[in-house]
Amino acid sequence: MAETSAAKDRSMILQKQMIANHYRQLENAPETGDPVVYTFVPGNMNELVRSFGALPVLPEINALQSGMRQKSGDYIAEAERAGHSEDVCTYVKCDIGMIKAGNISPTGTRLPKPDLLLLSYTGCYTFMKWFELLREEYDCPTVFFHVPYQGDGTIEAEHRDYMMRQLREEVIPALEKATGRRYDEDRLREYLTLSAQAEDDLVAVLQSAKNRPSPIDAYFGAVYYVGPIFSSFRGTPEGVEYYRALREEVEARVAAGQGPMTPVGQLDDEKYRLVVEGPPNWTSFREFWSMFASEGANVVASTYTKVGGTYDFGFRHDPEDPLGTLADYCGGCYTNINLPGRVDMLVDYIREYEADGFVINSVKSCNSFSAGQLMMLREVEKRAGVPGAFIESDLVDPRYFSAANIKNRLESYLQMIDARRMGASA
Amino acid sequence: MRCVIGIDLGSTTTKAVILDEDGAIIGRGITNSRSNYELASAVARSEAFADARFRLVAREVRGELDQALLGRLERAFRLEQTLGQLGRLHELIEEEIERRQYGELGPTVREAVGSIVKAIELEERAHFGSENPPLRSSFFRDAVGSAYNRYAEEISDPKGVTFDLLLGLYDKCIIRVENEPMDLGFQELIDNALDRIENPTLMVDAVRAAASTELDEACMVGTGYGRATLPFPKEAIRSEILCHGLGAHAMFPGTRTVLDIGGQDTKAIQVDDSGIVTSFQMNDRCAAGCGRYLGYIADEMNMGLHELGPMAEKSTRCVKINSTCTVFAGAELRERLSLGERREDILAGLHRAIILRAMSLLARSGGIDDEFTFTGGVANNEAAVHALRDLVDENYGQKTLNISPDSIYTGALGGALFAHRLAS
Amino acid sequence: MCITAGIDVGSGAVKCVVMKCPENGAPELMAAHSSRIRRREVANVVDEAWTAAVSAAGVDEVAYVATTGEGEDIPFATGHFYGMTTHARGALHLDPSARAVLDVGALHSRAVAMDEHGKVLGYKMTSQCASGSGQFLENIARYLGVSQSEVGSLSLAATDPENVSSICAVLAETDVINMVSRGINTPDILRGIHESMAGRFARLLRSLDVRGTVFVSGGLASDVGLMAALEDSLAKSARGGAVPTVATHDQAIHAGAIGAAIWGAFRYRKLGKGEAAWKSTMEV
Amino acid sequence: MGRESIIRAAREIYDDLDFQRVRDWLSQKPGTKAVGYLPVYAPRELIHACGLLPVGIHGGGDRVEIIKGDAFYQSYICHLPRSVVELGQSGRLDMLSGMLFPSTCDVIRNLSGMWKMLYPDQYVRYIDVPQIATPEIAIPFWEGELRHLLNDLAKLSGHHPSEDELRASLGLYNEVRAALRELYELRRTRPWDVPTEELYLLMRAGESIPPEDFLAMIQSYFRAIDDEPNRPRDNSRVIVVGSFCEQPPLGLIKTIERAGCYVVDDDFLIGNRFLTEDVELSGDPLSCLAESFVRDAVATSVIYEADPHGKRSEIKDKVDAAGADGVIFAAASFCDPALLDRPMLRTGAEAHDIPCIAFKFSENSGQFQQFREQAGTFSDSIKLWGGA
Ligand SMILES: Nc1ncnc2c1ncn2[C@@H]1O[C@H](COP(=O)(O)OP(=O)(O)O)[C@@H](O)[C@H]1O
Ligand SMILES: Nc1ncnc2c1ncn2[C@@H]1O[C@H](COP(=O)(O)OP(=O)(O)O)[C@@H](O)[C@H]1O
Ligand code: SF4
Ligand code: SF4
Ligand code: SF4
Repeated sequence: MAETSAAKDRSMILQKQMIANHYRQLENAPETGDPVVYTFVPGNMNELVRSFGALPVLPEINALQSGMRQKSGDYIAEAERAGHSEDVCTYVKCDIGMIKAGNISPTGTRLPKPDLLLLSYTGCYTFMKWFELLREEYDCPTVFFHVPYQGDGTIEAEHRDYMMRQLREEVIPALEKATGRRYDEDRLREYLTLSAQAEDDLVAVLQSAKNRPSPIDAYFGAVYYVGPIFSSFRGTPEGVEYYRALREEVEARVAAGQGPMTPVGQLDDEKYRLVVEGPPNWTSFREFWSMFASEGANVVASTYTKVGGTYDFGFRHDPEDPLGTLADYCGGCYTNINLPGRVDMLVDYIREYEADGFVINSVKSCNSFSAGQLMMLREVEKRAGVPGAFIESDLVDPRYFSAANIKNRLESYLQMIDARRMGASA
Repeated sequence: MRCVIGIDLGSTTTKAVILDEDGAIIGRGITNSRSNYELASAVARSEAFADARFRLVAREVRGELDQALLGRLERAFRLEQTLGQLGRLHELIEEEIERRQYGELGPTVREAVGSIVKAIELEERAHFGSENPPLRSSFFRDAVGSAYNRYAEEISDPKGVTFDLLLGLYDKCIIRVENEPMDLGFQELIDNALDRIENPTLMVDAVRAAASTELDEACMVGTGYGRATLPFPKEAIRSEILCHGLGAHAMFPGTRTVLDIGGQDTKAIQVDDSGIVTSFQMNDRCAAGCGRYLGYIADEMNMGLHELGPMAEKSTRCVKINSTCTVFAGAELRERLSLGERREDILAGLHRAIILRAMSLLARSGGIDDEFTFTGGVANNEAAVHALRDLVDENYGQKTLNISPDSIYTGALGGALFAHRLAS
Repeated sequence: MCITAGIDVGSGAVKCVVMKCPENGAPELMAAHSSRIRRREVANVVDEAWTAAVSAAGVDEVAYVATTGEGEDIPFATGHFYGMTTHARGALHLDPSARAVLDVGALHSRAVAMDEHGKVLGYKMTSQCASGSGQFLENIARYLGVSQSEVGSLSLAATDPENVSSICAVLAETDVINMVSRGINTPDILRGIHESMAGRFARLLRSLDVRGTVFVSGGLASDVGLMAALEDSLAKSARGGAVPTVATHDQAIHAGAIGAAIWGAFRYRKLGKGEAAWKSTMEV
Repeated sequence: MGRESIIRAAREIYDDLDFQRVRDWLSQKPGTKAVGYLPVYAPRELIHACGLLPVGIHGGGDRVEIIKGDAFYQSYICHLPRSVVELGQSGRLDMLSGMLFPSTCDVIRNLSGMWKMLYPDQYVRYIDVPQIATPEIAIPFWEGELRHLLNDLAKLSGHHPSEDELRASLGLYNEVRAALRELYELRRTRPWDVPTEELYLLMRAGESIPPEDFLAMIQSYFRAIDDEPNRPRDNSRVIVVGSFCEQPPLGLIKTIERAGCYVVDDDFLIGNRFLTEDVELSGDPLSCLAESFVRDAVATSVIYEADPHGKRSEIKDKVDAAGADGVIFAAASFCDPALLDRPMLRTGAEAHDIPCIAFKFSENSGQFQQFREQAGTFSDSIKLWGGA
């Protein structure tokens, strides 16, 4: 991480600049007249939005950033005061609270109001309520894009058609109306082409974890790596540049036999290789990571890094079929995959990345992830033959991060892996 | 003699187990962890060493007659300890009365406390004097506390020395009694105890030999809730999950599933054929349905913990209880009583509710495999065991259910086994 | 002139008051009595409190006996009002500037916002969990070996309060144990607990958007330490906005019973037909 | 039949966690099968038309002890799925040949995948209802989904219904919904004669008996209440909103009414009256059914509200229609759809000075004191302050 590495990596500097630029552009949007479209990470059609010259805002990213900057507690309290229940997704409450507190972005700039809420209903029910709630706040147009769930494990042909029809007849007209610009398929293709390039590099970065030691932490470290592509930079030249730089750095680490940088230093002695399922906790992110790193545990694959698109099984955005590829992308986001599919994925990861075990971080907020994780735990244990650990926390609600409990569970779990190893060698 | 120690700093009780060079248990000690972990582990240790010395005496003593005598000696020893603590309690209360300046009421208060202490002393003498003393909590606080309550209620006078006043004095001082290490050593106590039993000469040699044996502590491993506060090196601290798994395996080598219900947490653990944990689940954050819950219930009913089980076993119709929030326990109980339910039936329901919660954790950890071992303080409670047996039968079919009278020491035993490994 | 009685059956104590409620003018408390239940048959405790209050008031006829709390089943009651209705009214009687009540009883705590007539405008309760209630504090006090009446003044003497983090009352007990073993002194522990409770209460109150005086009723109102912590918490959470005043009254533990008696008089007049008519509409 | 015996019969069905009535039906008609569905909306017409028995699975209430269900769910997930899993794991649902999981929320959606893993031999289908309002896109999609489902069900039963058979089923369910509308109307006008507990028990019975029998049951209830009227009480009138999926325990429903509130409208088991108008019977049955859903679905939290004003007026409309004094939001703990909707609905209600209270329950809540306190205070204040 920044503090521990002597010179900052280029990718890190690039990312910082990209984000700062983006928030500045957003702040200036009321003056420059750039249209602003709010949408979600899973199923974000950044290329399409960008092709209309619009700037995307992803409320989840704002929420998680607020969490990392220790602001979410207050925002959540604000939303609860406004009548929100303690029980529901804290991303929503954090976002609502942030709006109520003046809509200041995590970097301190002011966020513009949306010209359009593009509700990409992908793998999470809560999205629907979230934008209904935002519509109440902003009183702005909303367009609903229904992505059918992979109930039977595939995107059926009719469903693909249904999505494309919605794109053509609902989403694009809504974007045209909100931005005052015509749909330009060639521009969209250009963005899609750039997307695919960055996606190649991202996959290479994530798969570098197959090395021993892995040069990256594919969960804690990788949430930074997926940031740009999951949010506003997929399909942009900056995005391409970022992933090129990142890939080079990671390849250099592999060549040097280096492990990942962690909050407790470079982890070259990889005592445990783990796969992680579920989103991280943001409010105590570094503390959480340190608990793993200080025990020598490194994450070699995670599902969370697939919520904004699953690329490691071959999917790439395809400029030849612009709307079809957007439909395929949305349908393939991790949370839109059914539970048997998620189990398969975890088992594959454990095998391919030669993991010693897997950890499920179950977050209170997110039913889309959490409902069913206990069953996944047992199925994966059974099929992959490695033990799993179950940790409970939350995304951005500081009230639900109990360091002592998590540490206790993690320690017990890692000691259990040790004991098994000793037992196996004896 | 070289030995190793395992200490389990539980949330309510602290346990110590001592093993000899061969890994055989030679001593156990237990105390309330309530006020001070460091002290608690010191007390548990010294209890365990006292116990170990008794075992050594026992090794020396052979034959039926001597065994009976040995029992008498042990009870005399316990009586010595208890009277010592009782005397200290009395002393502290007297000081407290002084400090509080009751004015005119002072002498009456003093007299009331004096008579309570007297009565307790008689009770204790009778208890330890009997060949077969009834089962009860081994903690001074519990044993004396309930007697104190009883006598205080009896002699209190709403217009003079009130119950609240008497209870307040007790509450204030009992903590200090628990917090003060007993300065009497094994030697002194045992000498006094020897004086109490007839024909001590028979024992003296064995006792002398045991008392003079060097018990040389080679290694100590700590575990349990409070383990982080122990001044141990990291290698000497083990997660309580692993210790419970290993301890249960040592007691019952066929064990595959372990359920531990302690004071504030419940753990469900699966182990393989060498005692290695393969998966586990524990509840945290909410102490509903754990040992403390029964503690609250016992307080509410003004009964000893050990009396709850037997009473619940008399139930004919188990009442359905929904909430096992420890703090609400009393309220739930009162509500049921006011609805006209019988105590026995409510208690049976409460026990079932606790076990139901545990069943969830068990299911979560992977179910119940043969053999199944139940450990922790609550395993001492027959109604809980009964409910568990029923629910296991109903839901998982017939399974061997292991319960050891020493089940509360499982974690400490596991710790001691780890210590034994480290030492060798 | 009409004389009414209010009986508040709580989980820790039964409170009974007798009040004089003139047609015009302020109601007046004639007698109040509270009896701790402490493992006794509730019906007996009710009888005890009732007899004590009525004999202290020296009246031989009561126009309306209003129950509240768990008192729905008291056979000689005329009518029943629910706890928040009565605490609001009772608080208003004890302090006319009150616009919110914080009722902290043995097991529950709740915040009720009201208008100047005692009409309930909103409320928040702590649910399910017993943390932050009288029982909890009582347990802790026992642990620390101090009597309930000392808790408040000890807490005020704190110099360096300890932070209590556990939400669960039982686990908080463990926190306390750890503190004792770390050598933290009793005042600092108590103050820490008071602060954690006060923090919860302040959140309850803030979520109701309370303006004006907050009246603390229920058994814990007499805990000066808690009151002080509550004032601090409210001030801290006001963030520059107006800080609600915290108030209480010697009779605060009787607020529910007082409110019930006053509403009883109100209903008695409103219905104008006396007991029988009222009863038939109230019975369920 | 008298009121009491009708209700007793209904209660027996409600109480029976082994679904004996379904088992009896199956054994009386050898070769037939039963198909379960979860809340909220499933097209039961199609199940019926294939000669299968539709069975509503609404959790286990407070009567089932959760032994294995908790192994599947964390404490912060609502109670319904764990009791459904418990029912499944304890063999109480083994008479079902298939299960439908409507797109209600992420919990039920994920449960569909779990069910596939748990019961590989059962027919399991996730039903993705259309969430968009544009009929030209939504209707064909939904019709396609219905056709897919119908084909699957026909395969399961071995009988592919003719168009007329389909139409007959649509007609029958039109009748059922009409009877339910009448029942609700009766309670609205004479709430003392239709205690909500009774109304609820009847509807629950309707979830596990054939629609024909259910119709007969409601009709006999209508006759009985005319014969045995109750005495009105001085209660306030409320509507209950938010219990469309996990069902409140009966004790809660009783508590609300005992604390002085007549429930004059609710969304319990809303799936059984999801379509607010009769389904058109001329034309292609599947497209009629599809169209009806897209045009006439009831306003509820699980369907996207395309009209920006919809959420703001929803409560006002319901309160006006029911002639209610106030609203009780009663949502299951951790129910995202209900709880995320609540602030919007509440703001809308308060804009019209409609008094509201809100609480959370779980299907196995056993202590009602909190609810009684809140409902009681609510009715106190409506009574003491006259009207609102
Ligand atoms: N006879 C008994 N009946 C019921 N519960 C008992 C009995 N003896 C001990 N306990 C319970 O056991 C608990 C202590 O168990 P233990 O396993 O030592 O817990 P911990 O390790 O958390 O301190 C106490 O809370 C007490 O309630
Ligand atoms: N003098 C006091 N100081 C502090 N707490 C008190 C005092 N008297 C009573 N209490 C506490 O008040 C609680 C009872 O309050 P009360 O409002 O009567 O509750 P409930 O209505 O639930 O019975 C008890 O838990 C008791 O601990
Ligand atoms: S429920 Fe989960 S996927 Fe949905 S918005 Fe919340 S965190 Fe995101
Ligand atoms: S107070 Fe009760 S319900 Fe709350 S966390 Fe503690 S034991 Fe659980
Ligand atoms: S109760 Fe709510 S959260 Fe639970 S399954 Fe039903 S709709 Fe989903």
